[in-house]
Amino acid sequence: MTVTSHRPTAGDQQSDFDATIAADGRIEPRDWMPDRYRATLIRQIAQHAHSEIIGMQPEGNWLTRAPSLERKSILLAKVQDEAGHGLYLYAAAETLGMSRDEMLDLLHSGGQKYSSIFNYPTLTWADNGAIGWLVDGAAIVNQVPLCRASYGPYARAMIRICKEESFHQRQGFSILLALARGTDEQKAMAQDAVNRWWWPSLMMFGPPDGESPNSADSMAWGIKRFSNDELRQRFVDMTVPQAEILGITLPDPELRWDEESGHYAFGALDWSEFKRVLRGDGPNNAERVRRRKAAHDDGAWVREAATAYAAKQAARMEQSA
Amino acid sequence: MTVTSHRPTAGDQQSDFDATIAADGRIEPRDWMPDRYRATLIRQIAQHAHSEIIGMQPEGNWLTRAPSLERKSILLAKVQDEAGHGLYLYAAAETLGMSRDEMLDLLHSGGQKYSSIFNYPTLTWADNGAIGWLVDGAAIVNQVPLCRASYGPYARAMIRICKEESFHQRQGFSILLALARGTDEQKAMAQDAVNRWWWPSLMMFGPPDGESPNSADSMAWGIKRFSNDELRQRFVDMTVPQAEILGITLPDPELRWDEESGHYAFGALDWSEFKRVLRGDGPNNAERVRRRKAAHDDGAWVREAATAYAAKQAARMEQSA
Amino acid sequence: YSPLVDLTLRLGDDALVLSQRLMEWVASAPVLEEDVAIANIALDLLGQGRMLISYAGSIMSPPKSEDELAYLRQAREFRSSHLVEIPRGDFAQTMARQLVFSTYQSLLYAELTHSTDATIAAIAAKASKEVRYHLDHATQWVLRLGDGTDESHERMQAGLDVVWPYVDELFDADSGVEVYDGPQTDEKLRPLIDAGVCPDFGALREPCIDQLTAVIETATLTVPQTKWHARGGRRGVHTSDLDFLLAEMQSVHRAYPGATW
Amino acid sequence: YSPLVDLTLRLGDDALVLSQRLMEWVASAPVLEEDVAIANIALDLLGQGRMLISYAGSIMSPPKSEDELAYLRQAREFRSSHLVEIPRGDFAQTMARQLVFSTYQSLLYAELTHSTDATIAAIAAKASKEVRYHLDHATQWVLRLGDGTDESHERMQAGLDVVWPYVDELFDADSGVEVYDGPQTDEKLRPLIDAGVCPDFGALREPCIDQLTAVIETATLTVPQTKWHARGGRRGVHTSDLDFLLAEMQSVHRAYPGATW
Repeated sequence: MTVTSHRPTAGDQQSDFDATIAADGRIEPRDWMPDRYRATLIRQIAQHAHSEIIGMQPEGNWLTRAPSLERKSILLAKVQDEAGHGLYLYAAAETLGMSRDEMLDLLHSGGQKYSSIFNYPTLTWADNGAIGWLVDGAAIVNQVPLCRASYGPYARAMIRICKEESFHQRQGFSILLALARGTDEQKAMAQDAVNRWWWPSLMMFGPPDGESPNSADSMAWGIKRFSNDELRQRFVDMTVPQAEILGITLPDPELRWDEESGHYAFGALDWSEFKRVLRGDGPNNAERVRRRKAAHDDGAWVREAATAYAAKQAARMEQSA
Repeated sequence: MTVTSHRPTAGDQQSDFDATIAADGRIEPRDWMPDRYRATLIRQIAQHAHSEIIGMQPEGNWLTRAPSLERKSILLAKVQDEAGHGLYLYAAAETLGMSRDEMLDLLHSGGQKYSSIFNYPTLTWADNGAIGWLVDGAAIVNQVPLCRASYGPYARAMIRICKEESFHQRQGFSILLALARGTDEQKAMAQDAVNRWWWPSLMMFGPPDGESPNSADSMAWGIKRFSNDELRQRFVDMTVPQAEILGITLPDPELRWDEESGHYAFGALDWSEFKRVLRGDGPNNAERVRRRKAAHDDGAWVREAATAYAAKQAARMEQSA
Repeated sequence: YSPLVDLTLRLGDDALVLSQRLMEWVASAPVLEEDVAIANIALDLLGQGRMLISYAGSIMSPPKSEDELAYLRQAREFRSSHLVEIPRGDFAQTMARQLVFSTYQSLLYAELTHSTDATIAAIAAKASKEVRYHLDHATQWVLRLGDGTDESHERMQAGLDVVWPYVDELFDADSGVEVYDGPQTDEKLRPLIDAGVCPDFGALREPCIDQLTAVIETATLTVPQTKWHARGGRRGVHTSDLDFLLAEMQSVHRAYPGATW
Repeated sequence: YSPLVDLTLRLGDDALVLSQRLMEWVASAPVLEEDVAIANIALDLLGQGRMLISYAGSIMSPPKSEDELAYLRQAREFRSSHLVEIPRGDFAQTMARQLVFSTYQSLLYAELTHSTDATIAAIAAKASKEVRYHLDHATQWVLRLGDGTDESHERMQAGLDVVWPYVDELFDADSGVEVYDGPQTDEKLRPLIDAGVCPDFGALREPCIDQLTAVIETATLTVPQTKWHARGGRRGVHTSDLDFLLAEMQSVHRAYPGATW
């Protein structure tokens, strides 16, 4: 145990923090940290938590209609995991001083965001496959480096989450594989889903490096480890061979292996649509938040009852003590 | 126009009423009538009106699922007729001095009844056929004599209703005929529905003559023209040959042609179940009334708005006049 | 789908799906007169839907029956707008949707009466009379509810707020959207517009909004502002509500493959 | 169905249908912890349902797969009780149903652990552990809501009032009903009871009501009175809710006949 011999000054605190970051060490909840580091982390972890719970909706929507009991069971386990991930992440964000209720209020009011990918609709059963394969696939590429994020609670939450995400990605691939080996209608359903989800998945990595203003800080603080474009390329390189196994065509005529760079080259992304959806003019933005808020509001009386009961029980304990 | 030269006494009124009934004439709303005649009519017409609107539920339940667009269209027209019949009948009952709102309140509180037949569930599409064929068939046999009922507004409402009921019965027969000529599964579905609806239909005519205490008055007053057992027999005689055309077996091993009486003989009815259902312990009693009451309660704000708007409009008219 | 099939399915699917939504009110309306009225509107729309879908089926190759098209298509193959798909909501929301849809239909069918396609012209002529009654019915209710009690005013405004983002799709289906799987849906009808089969839907927007605005303001209500609008129905990208609606509608038919009814 | 198939379908269909109802809560629960808990209970019940329905299918001739039985039976062929079929209602009603069902299941599976049918005994042993958690979870919520706020007390009582008429069916399915199409359903299991495959369900009624009464009274609530009770599920006479639930559940499977997933 280190006993500090003098009261630390702001300058000391900053240099301790910088030293920890430089040594690739972990910042823990009771450690001093710069306000902007804290604010950036709260924003990022809350957005991640919100994405998990909003992300339950597009697939949750198909639970009652899953076409086999085994698929139903696997999808239910997956959606349950998402709720669990939400719990880990809210807990991690709470260590930075914002309560889950505050974060939910910000989600409902639009003050905090969730991943824009969940504003697209799930039109057919095959969409559950495409989400698992592409969206969870992209999430893993984004998240694996976060297991080494400089903030301890976040890194530890991500380690637990990443373990489960790879099962999610495999179940998505498995849904598509069954369809790709199925009837002509099933094959068409799988291709249609991939056509719709491919480009939005690529956009999950965020704007091109030149247009990503917050990235530099996050890199410097050891929250982010790779640039948006690097991660996007990694995802494409990982996914193209899997598409070949599935026998599904990715909807990009410019996609090709580039011998020189050792990577797949792909077409330009249409950011105008991404920005429109981000702005709130997406097919499901309003519906997703409405439904989330309705669940929260409809459940207010339940939470109040639980609080009242706990208080009564505590009073009874005290009386009998 | 007859001008009476003296103020009529109660005795005169009773004898005028008796004379009208004896001559098979019509009692009209402004005519004097005995209190018990009025009360009997209100009870009967209200029960009939309630039956029409509760009767929308078992078939209405299948509108969204009708298996062809033509059947859907015909069933919707039928259910719409039932609402229309309810309107005629409430209007007829209102001429006796009870408002529709009062009657609906009595329906919701259990103070007035509806036909117990609508407490059975509609389990398959074929039930819509069985209801049309058997339940509407029984209703017609009951209702045709009511077109000559002594109370004018009731008789006139029944004339309009009877015209439409025969279309209802034919559409039910037509549903069953298509099933009876269909696949084995469809045939089984039709037979199953008839098995479940046959006995309850026979019970629609009410208890056996010996146990029907109110019948004598209704007969004397020219409201009822035939006894329960006479009407039941007429229904059986009419229905058995139709069942033969359908190739459907009526679920009564004792059913046979009786040469001597010139009628079909049939097995004894199990009144214990009928009475249980009548008492409120039927499969759908609670649900039918709950749903009716929910529609009424949920619609209260709409009715209030319509009243408020009408009052505002009237006030505006007055101001501008 | 060929442009003509696409057009008739857009019209027919709108009518069929809305009719299905209206049927959900039967035996649940606030007054018995409305059970009759709503069933009546649903019947008219179902009739229109059947004529239009039958016509679409007759010009497909191989031809398809109305029931094949209604019961055996997947949601992705429907061409309905999101407006008719969303749940019915309360009575105010149902009337808000009906006001929008009947205003749109009345303007559209007035144009289609002059279609160079004789079948479409005949269907539109018949339907125009029905739509006049639907529009009148919805207008009366929007006035009553908007200018009724405080509660009804609030509910009527809320109903309009819910349906308003679905208005634009009726007129410029996919404008502003990059579509990966073919031309924008408003472009698809271009040859039919040029041939006088149907009007340019976009041109109906202004008169429609004007008519709606007049009713809404007379009803002491406010025309909603909205920052997003629905799109995609005309190319088979639907609300998830449609899939649930079809699951119910098609359930009996699909459970007995090959049966006739 | 043979008596053994009938028995396993009663158990399996109850689990499958209730699991389906619970899934409707996912992403709609009052707190995130309940999204996890309810999904967990639904998963357990789905697992139980799959084992039981697979077993039923394996002893049918010809044998049927779990998916054939889940997706290709009509409602009339299901053997579920009305309790599991009715809509979920609010959170209090869901917990009221869960308390009743888990109490019933815990007593039943405790008996079935000693079944002379080894498969049923093994399934019951595994399920018993899961049910203990379900029962504890529902009990905790009934206590919290019953003894929480005025509103939660009222809702919890209302929830119990709704589910109570469905309790008796679990124990003496058709007692007092003349059944036209075969023996009364409680008679159907007689040979299995005599052979020690399953207990006499009627005998479980009293301990179940006793346990429920204890929880309800501790929660400061009242055991409801009821003048009717549900019957018929065990012979295929169901609520109309089941048919809608199956229409949704079977929709994708039925839309692609012959496909594997």
